[in-house]
Amino acid sequence: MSRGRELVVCRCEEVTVGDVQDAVRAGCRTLQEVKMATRAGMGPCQGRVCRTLLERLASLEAPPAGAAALTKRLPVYPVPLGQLEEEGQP
Amino acid sequence: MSQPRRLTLLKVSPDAGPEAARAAAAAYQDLEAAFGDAVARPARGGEGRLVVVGGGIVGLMSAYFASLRGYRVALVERLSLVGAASGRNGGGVLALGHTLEDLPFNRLSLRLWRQLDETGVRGELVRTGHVMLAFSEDEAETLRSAGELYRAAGLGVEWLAPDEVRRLLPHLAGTQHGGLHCPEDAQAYPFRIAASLQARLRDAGAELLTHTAVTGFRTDGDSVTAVLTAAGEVAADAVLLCAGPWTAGVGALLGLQLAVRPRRSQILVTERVRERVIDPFVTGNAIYLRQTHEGNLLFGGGGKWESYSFDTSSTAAAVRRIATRFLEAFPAFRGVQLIRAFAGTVDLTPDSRPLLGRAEGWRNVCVASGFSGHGFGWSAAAGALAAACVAHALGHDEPTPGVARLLEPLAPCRHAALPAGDGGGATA
Amino acid sequence: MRVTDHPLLPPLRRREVRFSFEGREVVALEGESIAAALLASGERVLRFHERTGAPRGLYCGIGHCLECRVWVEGVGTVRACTTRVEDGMRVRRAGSGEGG
Amino acid sequence: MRVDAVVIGGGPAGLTAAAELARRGANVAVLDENPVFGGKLLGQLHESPDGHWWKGWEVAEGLEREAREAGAALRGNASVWALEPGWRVHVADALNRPGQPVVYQAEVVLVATGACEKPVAFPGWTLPGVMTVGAAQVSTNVHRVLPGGRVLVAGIDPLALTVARQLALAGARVAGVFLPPPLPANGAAGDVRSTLARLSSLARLAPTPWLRLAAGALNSGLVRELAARVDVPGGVRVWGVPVFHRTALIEAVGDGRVERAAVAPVGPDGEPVARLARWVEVDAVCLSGGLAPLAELPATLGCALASEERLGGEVPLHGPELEASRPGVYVAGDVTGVEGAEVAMAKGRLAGLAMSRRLGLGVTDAELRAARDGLERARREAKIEFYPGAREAHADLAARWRQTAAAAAR
Repeated sequence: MSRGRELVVCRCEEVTVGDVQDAVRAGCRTLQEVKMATRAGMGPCQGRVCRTLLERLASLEAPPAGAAALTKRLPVYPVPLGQLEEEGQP
Repeated sequence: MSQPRRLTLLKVSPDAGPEAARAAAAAYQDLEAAFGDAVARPARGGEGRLVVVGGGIVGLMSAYFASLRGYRVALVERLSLVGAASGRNGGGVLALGHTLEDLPFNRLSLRLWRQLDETGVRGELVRTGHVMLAFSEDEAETLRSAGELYRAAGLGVEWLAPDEVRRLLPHLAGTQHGGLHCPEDAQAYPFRIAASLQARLRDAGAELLTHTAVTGFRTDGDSVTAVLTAAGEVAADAVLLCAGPWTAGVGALLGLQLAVRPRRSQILVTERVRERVIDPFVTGNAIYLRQTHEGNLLFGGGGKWESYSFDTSSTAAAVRRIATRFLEAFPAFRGVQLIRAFAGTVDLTPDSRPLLGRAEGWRNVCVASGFSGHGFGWSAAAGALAAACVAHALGHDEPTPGVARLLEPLAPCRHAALPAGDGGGATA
Repeated sequence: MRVTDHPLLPPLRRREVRFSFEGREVVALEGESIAAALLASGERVLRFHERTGAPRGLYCGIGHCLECRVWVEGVGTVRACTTRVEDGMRVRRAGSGEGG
Repeated sequence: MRVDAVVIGGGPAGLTAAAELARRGANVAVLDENPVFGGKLLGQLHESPDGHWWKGWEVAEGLEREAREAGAALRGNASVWALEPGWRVHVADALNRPGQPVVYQAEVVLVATGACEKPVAFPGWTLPGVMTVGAAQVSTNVHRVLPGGRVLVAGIDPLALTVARQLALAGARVAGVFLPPPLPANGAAGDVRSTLARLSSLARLAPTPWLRLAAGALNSGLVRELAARVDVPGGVRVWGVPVFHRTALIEAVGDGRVERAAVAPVGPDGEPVARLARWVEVDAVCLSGGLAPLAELPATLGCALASEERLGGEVPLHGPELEASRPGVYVAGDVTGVEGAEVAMAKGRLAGLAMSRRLGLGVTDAELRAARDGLERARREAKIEFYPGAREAHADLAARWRQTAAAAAR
């Protein structure tokens, strides 16, 4: 029963506890840096599911220097590209 | 009525002639002779400590090439490594599209990117080639003549008729009029190359000081002796200013006038598409586009309509505009979902050419900035050249006459004041 | 397994709807989500992770996690947990459709 | 498309606010990403102490009818992906159909986007068949398909117990309600003591006098200490469902779907005793990690947010009339703190009135005060207190709002 590094914390990108620990060990000190190094939070849910797990894990591994939370940006939900098409724009 | 000109990433000027093309070919020979093997067989002899101000891709590359030359390196970054534009760009490592003056540097960069990859500094670099698409007969004609200039300048490009382009890009709309293809262009993943460079730098004993703001410099006559930061002083035998659009602010601390201006450049990313539906890097119709190694479709495109500021928020208007340009070229993907929009800050200069070389009035201060939205592709060459400029400044190395001539128009302080004009250019 | 008789829920009287999943015909009841209709037909795997190929299915059930995304022909990627089945809908696992 | 007000989220708060606004003559558009309206009401089914059954879908039908009859325009499959100043609401059709309005321009906007479930990670949690208790509730009560024939529920809180009962009522065999996996990533959810503390908030809902007494008694630290040590073989029966407050879910395994789950007794310190682990044959595992407000839209607008665990997570700071820190943007429902449907409706009423007043539709002070009192009353009488201390949390946030408002005024 693996309870350690193989545990998936970001379902969208299949990022594990081990990946997050390695990223922190390699020098990441904010969640944004953990995200850039591991892709955690880059998937379609944009952190909605993994955010709380990552915040808990990051604070366990090393106190983050900067912002703890992942930035929230538009689109707040995935959008079919067809719904963004401007009609007749030159 | 010809469609409005949307070849925003074709920078070669229409009135460039065969002599400019031949000069570009000769320039590449000079650069290749001096820096062709800067990774595999770097010039040694560097001693002392270089402090790099700016943790973007140019900063990391410069630090790495300087450490290959033997310098001890400390890198100071205000926030996160590749946290700004270096992590928010198209990931293109391209020669096709540049002006004839910048082409030789970008051909060198392609070569050095490959050498980095071959020596284990991985960045998911794949040589997928690059197609610049025409969407009108007028644009096809423009691209065909640009192709002749590029070939005369030594770049391997070929014109592809519409059906040949369709073989490369099966999902392309029928409205395309063919494209210019450059097989040797490549693409890479910013966060991977950054991680590899960081690991190599740490192995070489470099200090990577993130979340550390530069507050000033300690100077002695025309030399900087230390970089002052919120976390204390960092002694320096030489300093390299390469903080992208923030370089102007840092340079001002030394009384330097570095004509670099910020402009936002927005990017869209879709969900992963399982199959490899778009293989080459694609430009045209006012956007750049690629399918990343993880399968997401990534595309964007800035322009004069963007905000000339450090603001990196996304706007719904730009999201719609960029998505529309993309769907005009690839209507087959209207059912794919956009999952993320973000933005980088492009560092524009009045003549859209970088600031690369020793800072006027300072013995041991160099600058590498102003890549006007192409910093990611430029970065390997910029790193090698910046490290060389440091060596020249400290007298550890002499530039060849050819290289000196090529660097002369890139003198960092060449622009007296910062005119309101714009350098144009979208990030790629 | 459908909840047909229940002490409190209204009786289950809904019209049948036929749609296809990966080319296989599935009989569902009007108003069911694609995920529920497939679950009732014994199918839990809605997609395979695009990089690792790991099977994925319904997780949050209210349209937030995007684990249940499937490809509907003529529409594109949709959330199987909130999208209701319609007659003749042709559904495929995400990543196996036209550009999807 | 220009309207007076846009309501983002057609749940209890959104529908109530829309009805209030429409009744006053405002031109209101309600946008919900689901094809039907009511939000979490649709799947809700629980019995209150007086034996009355709360059937959420009936409440939802009433609220929807009320909003439509008052003149509000309701649009389903409408996923709002951006909110920008000028108040421009950007929306996409979830079925990618062309021809529908893509931008709504409004003077006032209500963000009533509710909450979503926090994750509970453990080995095997990405297997098909592992889902949230919310997914199980919607699948069973709304779509009328059981998540599985034999189901294990992990996470012991009011929602988990309510859903376990719903599953049993619908004919599923519930193997039991267990502690969530005690892993660092899951925080204190797996901690025996904090679980028992949360259970005590069930006192008002416990079905039998004994359980009401036991649950109520758990409030006292001593009893909680004792209960943490005592494991009841076969589990404590709550509504006929066995609750194992000293055994935790450890892992789920199966080929392409959940086939069985491992559970193990947990010491008072919260660590599982691996050698005593046993397998339970189940085809579905339903997780309850608690609810967190979905405050992305206010966050992208730069509204002031406050992290408040007693309300489930990050909530937008708001004034007494539910106006966020950006004038014209209002917040109501679980997005301002997870407090259940009745409190959400009371918030919706207050927000609807405040927005109507801002639109100049003649709302008196007395009406606003009555709505504020109504909200206080709903909070006091709320049957399920998802997070103990919600009322104190709101008092603290109100104080912080006054400080920021005062600072801004200076």
